[in-house]
Amino acid sequence: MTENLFDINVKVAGQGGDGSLTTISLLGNALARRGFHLYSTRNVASRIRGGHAAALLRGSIEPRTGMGDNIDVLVAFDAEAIEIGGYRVAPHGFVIYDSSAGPLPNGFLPEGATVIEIPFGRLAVRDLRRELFKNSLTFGVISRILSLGDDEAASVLEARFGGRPKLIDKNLQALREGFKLASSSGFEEDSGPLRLARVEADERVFISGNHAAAIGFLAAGVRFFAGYPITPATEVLEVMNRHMEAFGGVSVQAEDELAAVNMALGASLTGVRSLVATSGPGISLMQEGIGHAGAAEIPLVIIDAQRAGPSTGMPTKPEQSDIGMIIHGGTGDFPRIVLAPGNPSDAFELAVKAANLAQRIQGPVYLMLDQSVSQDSATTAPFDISGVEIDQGARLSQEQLDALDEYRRYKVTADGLSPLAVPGMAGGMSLVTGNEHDEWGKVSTNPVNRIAMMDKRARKVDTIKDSLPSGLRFGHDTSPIGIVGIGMESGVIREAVERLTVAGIALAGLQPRTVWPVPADTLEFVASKERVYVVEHNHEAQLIQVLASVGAPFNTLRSIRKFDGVAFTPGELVDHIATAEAE
Amino acid sequence: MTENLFDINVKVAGQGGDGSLTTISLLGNALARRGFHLYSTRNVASRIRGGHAAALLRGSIEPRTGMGDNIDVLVAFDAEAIEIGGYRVAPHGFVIYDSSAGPLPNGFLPEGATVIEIPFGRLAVRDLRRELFKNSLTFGVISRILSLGDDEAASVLEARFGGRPKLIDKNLQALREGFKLASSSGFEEDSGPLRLARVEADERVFISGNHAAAIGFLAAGVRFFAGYPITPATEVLEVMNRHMEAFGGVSVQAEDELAAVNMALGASLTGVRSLVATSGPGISLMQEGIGHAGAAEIPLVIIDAQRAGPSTGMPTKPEQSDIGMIIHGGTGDFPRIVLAPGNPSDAFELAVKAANLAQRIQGPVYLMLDQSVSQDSATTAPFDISGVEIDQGARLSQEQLDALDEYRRYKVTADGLSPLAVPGMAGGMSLVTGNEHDEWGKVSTNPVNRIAMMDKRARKVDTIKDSLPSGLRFGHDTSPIGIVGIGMESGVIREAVERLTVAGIALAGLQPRTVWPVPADTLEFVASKERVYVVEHNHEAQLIQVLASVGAPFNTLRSIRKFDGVAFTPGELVDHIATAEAE
Amino acid sequence: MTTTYRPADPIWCAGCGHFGVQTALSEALADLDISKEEILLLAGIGCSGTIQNNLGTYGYHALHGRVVPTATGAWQANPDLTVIAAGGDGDGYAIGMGHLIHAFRRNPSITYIVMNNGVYGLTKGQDSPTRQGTPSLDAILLGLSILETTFIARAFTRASDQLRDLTAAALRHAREGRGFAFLEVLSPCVTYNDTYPQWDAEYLDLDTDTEHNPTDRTGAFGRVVALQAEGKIPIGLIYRDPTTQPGSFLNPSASNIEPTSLTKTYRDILDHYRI
Amino acid sequence: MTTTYRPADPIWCAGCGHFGVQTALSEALADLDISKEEILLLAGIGCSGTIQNNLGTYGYHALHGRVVPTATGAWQANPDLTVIAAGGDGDGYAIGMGHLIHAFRRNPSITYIVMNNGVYGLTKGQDSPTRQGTPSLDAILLGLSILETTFIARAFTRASDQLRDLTAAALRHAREGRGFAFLEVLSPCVTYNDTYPQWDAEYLDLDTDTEHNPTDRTGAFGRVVALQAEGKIPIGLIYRDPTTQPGSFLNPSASNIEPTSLTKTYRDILDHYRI
Ligand SMILES: Cc1ncc(C[n+]2csc(CCOP(=O)(O)OP(=O)(O)O)c2C)c(N)n1
Ligand SMILES: Cc1ncc(C[n+]2csc(CCOP(=O)(O)OP(=O)(O)O)c2C)c(N)n1
Ligand code: SF4
Ligand code: SF4
Ligand SMILES: [Mg+2]
Ligand SMILES: [Mg+2]
Repeated sequence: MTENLFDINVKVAGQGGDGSLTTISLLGNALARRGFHLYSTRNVASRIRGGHAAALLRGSIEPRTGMGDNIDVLVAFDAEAIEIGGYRVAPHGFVIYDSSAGPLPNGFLPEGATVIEIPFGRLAVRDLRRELFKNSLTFGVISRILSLGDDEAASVLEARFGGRPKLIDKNLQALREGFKLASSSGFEEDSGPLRLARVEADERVFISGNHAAAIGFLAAGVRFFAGYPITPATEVLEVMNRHMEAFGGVSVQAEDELAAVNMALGASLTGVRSLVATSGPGISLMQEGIGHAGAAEIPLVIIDAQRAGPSTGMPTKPEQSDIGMIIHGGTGDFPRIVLAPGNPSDAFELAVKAANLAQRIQGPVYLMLDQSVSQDSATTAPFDISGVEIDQGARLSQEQLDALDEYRRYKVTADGLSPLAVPGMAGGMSLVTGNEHDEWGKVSTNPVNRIAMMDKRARKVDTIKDSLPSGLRFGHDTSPIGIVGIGMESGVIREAVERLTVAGIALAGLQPRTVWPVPADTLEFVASKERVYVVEHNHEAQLIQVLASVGAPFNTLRSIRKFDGVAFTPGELVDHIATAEAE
Repeated sequence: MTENLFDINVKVAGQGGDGSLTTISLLGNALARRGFHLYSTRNVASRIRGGHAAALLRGSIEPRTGMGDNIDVLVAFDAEAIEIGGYRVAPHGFVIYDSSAGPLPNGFLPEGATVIEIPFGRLAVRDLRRELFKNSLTFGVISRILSLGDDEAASVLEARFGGRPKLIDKNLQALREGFKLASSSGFEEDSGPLRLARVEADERVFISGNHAAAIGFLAAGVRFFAGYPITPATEVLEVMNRHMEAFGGVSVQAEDELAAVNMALGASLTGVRSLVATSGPGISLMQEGIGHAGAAEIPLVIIDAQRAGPSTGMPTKPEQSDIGMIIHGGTGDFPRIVLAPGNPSDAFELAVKAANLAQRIQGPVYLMLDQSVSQDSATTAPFDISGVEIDQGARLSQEQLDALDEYRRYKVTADGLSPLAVPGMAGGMSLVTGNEHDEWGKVSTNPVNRIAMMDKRARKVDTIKDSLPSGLRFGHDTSPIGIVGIGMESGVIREAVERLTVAGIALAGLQPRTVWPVPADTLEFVASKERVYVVEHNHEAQLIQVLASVGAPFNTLRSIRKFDGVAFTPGELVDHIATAEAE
Repeated sequence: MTTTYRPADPIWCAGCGHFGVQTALSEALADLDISKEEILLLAGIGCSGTIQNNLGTYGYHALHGRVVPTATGAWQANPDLTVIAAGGDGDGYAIGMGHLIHAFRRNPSITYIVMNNGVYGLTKGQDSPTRQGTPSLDAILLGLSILETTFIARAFTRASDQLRDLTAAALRHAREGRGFAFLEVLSPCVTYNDTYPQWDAEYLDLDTDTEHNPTDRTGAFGRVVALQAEGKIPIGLIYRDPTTQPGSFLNPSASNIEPTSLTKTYRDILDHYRI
Repeated sequence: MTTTYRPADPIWCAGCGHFGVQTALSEALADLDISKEEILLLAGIGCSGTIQNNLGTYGYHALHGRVVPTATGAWQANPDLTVIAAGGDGDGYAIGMGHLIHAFRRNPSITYIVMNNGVYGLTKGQDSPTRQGTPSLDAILLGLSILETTFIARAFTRASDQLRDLTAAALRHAREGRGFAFLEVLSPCVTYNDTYPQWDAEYLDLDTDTEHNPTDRTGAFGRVVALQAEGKIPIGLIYRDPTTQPGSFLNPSASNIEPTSLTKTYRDILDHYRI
């Protein structure tokens, strides 16, 4: 039974906040040393502190951005952890249960699971800090299950608490307690029931989408950020507050989202790359400002870290149900671009693109995330700032402006892009307004002018459409059956496609990264298939609506969706598609 | 040439605000006496006062809600009126020009037009009030052109200024000046170049869509209104401020649209039927509140009097470019209903339906207008309050509540509708929240509960779908070619269909009155046609996007659209379709 | 009797000031002997914005920053209800600030309790507009600067008797139709901004302060400014308009909406449009 | 020289107060000798919200109620600009009220001119929050109640020299980086709310009032309250913080955004995430 393990899923759950993250983090370090990729997610109750919460970690040789189907090791610090999560424990999985929380609940675990009961409450805690102790002890047990080697486990602890000798001692002691307990379950050093593989790996960072995007925007020259706290977007505000000044920029916590978006419009007006970040409720409040960016032609990037709606909904749960609002929100018709990354490195890359595209189209560009992409962490190669390029679009230098006879802010050009001067520049004085205006920026309701201006604005997006990030293909490109998903679905649909291949079902996969305007490659992909599964997290099949609204053949599209705040597992998709294909 | 006239289009244009409305209004009275239907619209510059402005009137035996192709009589109080509007004067039309404004501009009028120059500036104005004088004089000339009979014209004046003898005298004097001037152009009494028909007519009101809708809501039991001034929705606020108290209700001018929508939510919570009215910028700001009505299941009616966007756009110009925002705005998925009336009597009727539907679905219902439907006036039979029915949906009486063992605000029922108690009722205490909640209203992120609640909310609209106002059909129902339009397009597409019939092109017409959810009759209509012209006022073909998004065959839909702030004329549509059909 | 929801257990961290606010409110409501079904307790979004779940009244969870207009609308639609708005300092003083000023001006007879902890508790510790050591707002002074205000008080969860009494006084003021009763409660967030030590040292009770006259607007303003300059935080009844009278109001929720009963009113209106 | 837009002719009704504001502003700008390209004049939506078209500066038409945060953002992004926000009383005191309070608190070095006519001019005559005879706000008192305020003044278009001088003083205050310069101008709407007769009778110049000391916050508050009780409207410099110092600020618009120059800063950050 001791076979080499290339993919492992671990969950630590119980009452009481952040403490239990330590087990996951120690294990993450151990896995990283073995060359594993990491993916981690949390499951928090919607209460302030305490309540049942869980941290999940996946280690895998292939990079994954989603959990696997089963939990190989479940650490349950309370009975609820068994009741809620037991059903997902692997048939021959392992459960570490805090038996001081009461007897193991019956009937929630698979028959083949091995349970190791540890009466944490009754163990002498003495001068060990309880939480740390619990975690190091637990880590000791898990390392034995994984045949990690006691020294290797100890060195992970040492690296973690490096430089704090007292802490190290206490935790090594707890770790050894863990080894002892493991031994009493028959798991001796280096001969546990599982055996972690080891591979070579390049250097990596372990980062969430929010952090990656924020850093991407700093790298891409964003020097003004305005935000307002909201789950799950707050980390962007935090990163900006922490690091913006080092880049010579300003990060503001506004009094609300209306102020935030209008501050960003004001900042952008001066030529400074500007960003706001929020979630659905805040996006609702920003609709007027975002439309203004469209009408008055002001570059602006908006992060929507989507959470489960409607209204306040379930703030800590993922959803992709702002798609319709993002694409259609705001009064009137104005061009906008919507990009959706599928993982942290994608988030970095698309942040850079978004920052440039906003300057190019002089208008609003959304970076559409979902709570999973925003807050789950994954390993990836460190982002390369030397690959970042700054594109200022039609922004004029003072010399270029001086060379012009005449400067019209909203000059109607063939490509729709009007050369742009900013306050402070001599000779570039302009009137900027969200009322319909003539080339000078003066208010006008003249129908001929109106048509020219509407067409000009619409043309901008056409002009840059070749610069829009293209979709990523995977699986069997020529298969007549397709699968499409964005954001949090990106990783899980890839994994499902791999497994379906093994099961003899070949799927062509597409992860669109530009959602709006719907790019030609997406439409061609759909048009070329007999049927296309569209995987998404919302109730109304919003992505399907978007695709069909611009001509994707409606009857080709098969909806697979979820809106219960829980991510798909690859197995769910495999089952769904295999069943559907068998019909 | 003196033939009986059944349809006449008149325009009065010039500098200076409301004064020139009087000519139009006198003429309207004259036409109404002859049994004509009236339709009137205005064309105002986007400035505070003054600037070039125009009032337009159509009188017709058939009820019309749009102007005809040509202007039969143009009254031009300045040169701009000729330059801007001259091209639309009928080939043998009549132009009354204030020659004190300068020489008649050359080259703007059709060859066959008759110009009557009147040097208003040089006419002795003495103690006559200048504006009134001008108008009565002009009315005198027009009445001669229309062979109205001098006495009939005088009696219109008398009725208008009834009870103010001094005013009557002055104006009769001016009227006679008009007759004199007409005579000098050869238009003698009762023998003008045109001759107005006379038909019998029932009693009528002459009213705009905003006024009609407001009155409809009062009739349908709306007792709380919160608004904030904005063109072109302000008249709803004005009617409510004026009349609400007489119905025992409260009308508030809030500090902004956010306050307005939340005040309405609060009022509705107490069981009072509540309404807000605004235009695109305000709708943008209300998105969060409207979504809250969806999530927390609070009845709410929202009027969107659409104007040309994006952003501040062209406040006085019509557009239908909030369709996407209305249907998809707000975070997350929630059910909503969108009704769109095509004229004032429709506005009354759908207001009543909207008020009831909001109670039935316990959620947001939009009454979607456009600036034309909102502000243009038309004649119609007086609305019949005895036809109004009040449907309180699942609202509980105290007796019904007492009879229950248990009251759960968000009880999951087969039809999705939960019985509703309101504050003040014993035993009906509830928790109302926009967070996901269980049946009691307690916050919950339990996935099973979540699915039940999302499904329940979605089910509500399914339940009531047979009560949704159905579309109006016209033209040749069995024709393989269809035409669809809502709101301001309703009248003009009817007229175009009539004319196309004459030209040998049979079209099946549909005016959907429920826009969302897209009703089965709309989808069936589209599916049954080879091609369908979709007429709308926006840039992106938003109505087409909506239809296609839920499965209307995209390739069937042919877009005819305009976004220059100007209504379609029947002739434009006829030309467009005739050309397309000839291909 | 129809049974309905069981009041929830508070979900606040042990030691959170908000417990004190809840205790005071439930005691004051009991003192005034108001039946639960006549109470509509609306709360904002935040840790504070869960209080409405715990008292067995009609409860409403408003949008972030909108509890005051929502409560105003509810009261206007049914002034017979006892309408209580509650929420955090982030909710009321950041995103909700505009509405607060207009509520002072409009003076609806509702009670508004702000649980001020200088921090955004629920979103885990960002500065609110009253965070100590940042440019910070004082809602008491703001209230005094609006000439329509009728009741302004501040309490501290540490001084629980006074907190209860001020809560009861505010409720009475609003229930009598005298206008907007504004009560700020210093209610520390022990997790993200434990101001107990600071406030313990700084608070000063104006109710026992002979220099303070709560019917003198300008005097109260000057006293609060002066105390703040000394690093003191005044609590107690800051100002009550001595001229307010009990009010009575139109009740839309009691109006007849049967169309048949409205024909006359309705016809009169329609007559304006006849042509 | 590159030519750009020709300043527009005002579109106001003859006699509108806003003409006076424009004249004062353009004279004050000329006095201070600021070149047009360094001026960003932002205005709200309303009749007042067209002033930005008329002066030949960089002009911006903000969303209704949002001129203050927009101006704040512009100034934060480039504090070397002379940033002037202007707008109506509806714009600033109704929908924009929350932002105004927070601007007082945040104290950015911009000038904000509110053209107060007690009415919504552009939408044709609805009450604004300062409409005479309705429960009305006084922004001067509001400003005084926020302890961070540094400059508060009120002028009247009838007193045009003082209006110009106060405009210049406000601009100087902001340009020196001393903070938020708030100037309310009584600027009658002759079409929908002609308050000239009333204000002519009621205004009282504090600049020549010996009882008034513009460096005493509490004193100014008391004086304004007392005058209002007498039916008087005080104009002049109401309050200027005597302790403000000229400030200097980080200028994001001048920051280097070339990625190659940022490698070190960037790497340090990324190192936190290495595993
Ligand atoms: C429109 C909107 N923006 C942001 C949020 C996120 N949010 C929830 S609670 C909160 C602040 C809570 O602070 P406070 O009102 O002071 O309450 P406390 O938790 O301190 O009691 C914020 C910003 C939201 N729910 N809605
Ligand atoms: C969000 C939004 N709501 C409403 C309006 C309509 N609106 C335009 S100007 C205005 C009020 C103008 O009044 P004020 O600010 O006092 O300026 P004034 O015209 O009196 O100078 C309103 C309500 C709008 N443009 N945007
Ligand atoms: S986080 Fe702070 S405010 Fe929230 S419950 Fe805990 S102590 Fe109270
Ligand atoms: S309506 Fe009033 S505020 Fe507007 S321009 Fe005319 S006088 Fe001035
Ligand atoms: Mg707080
Ligand atoms: Mg005004």
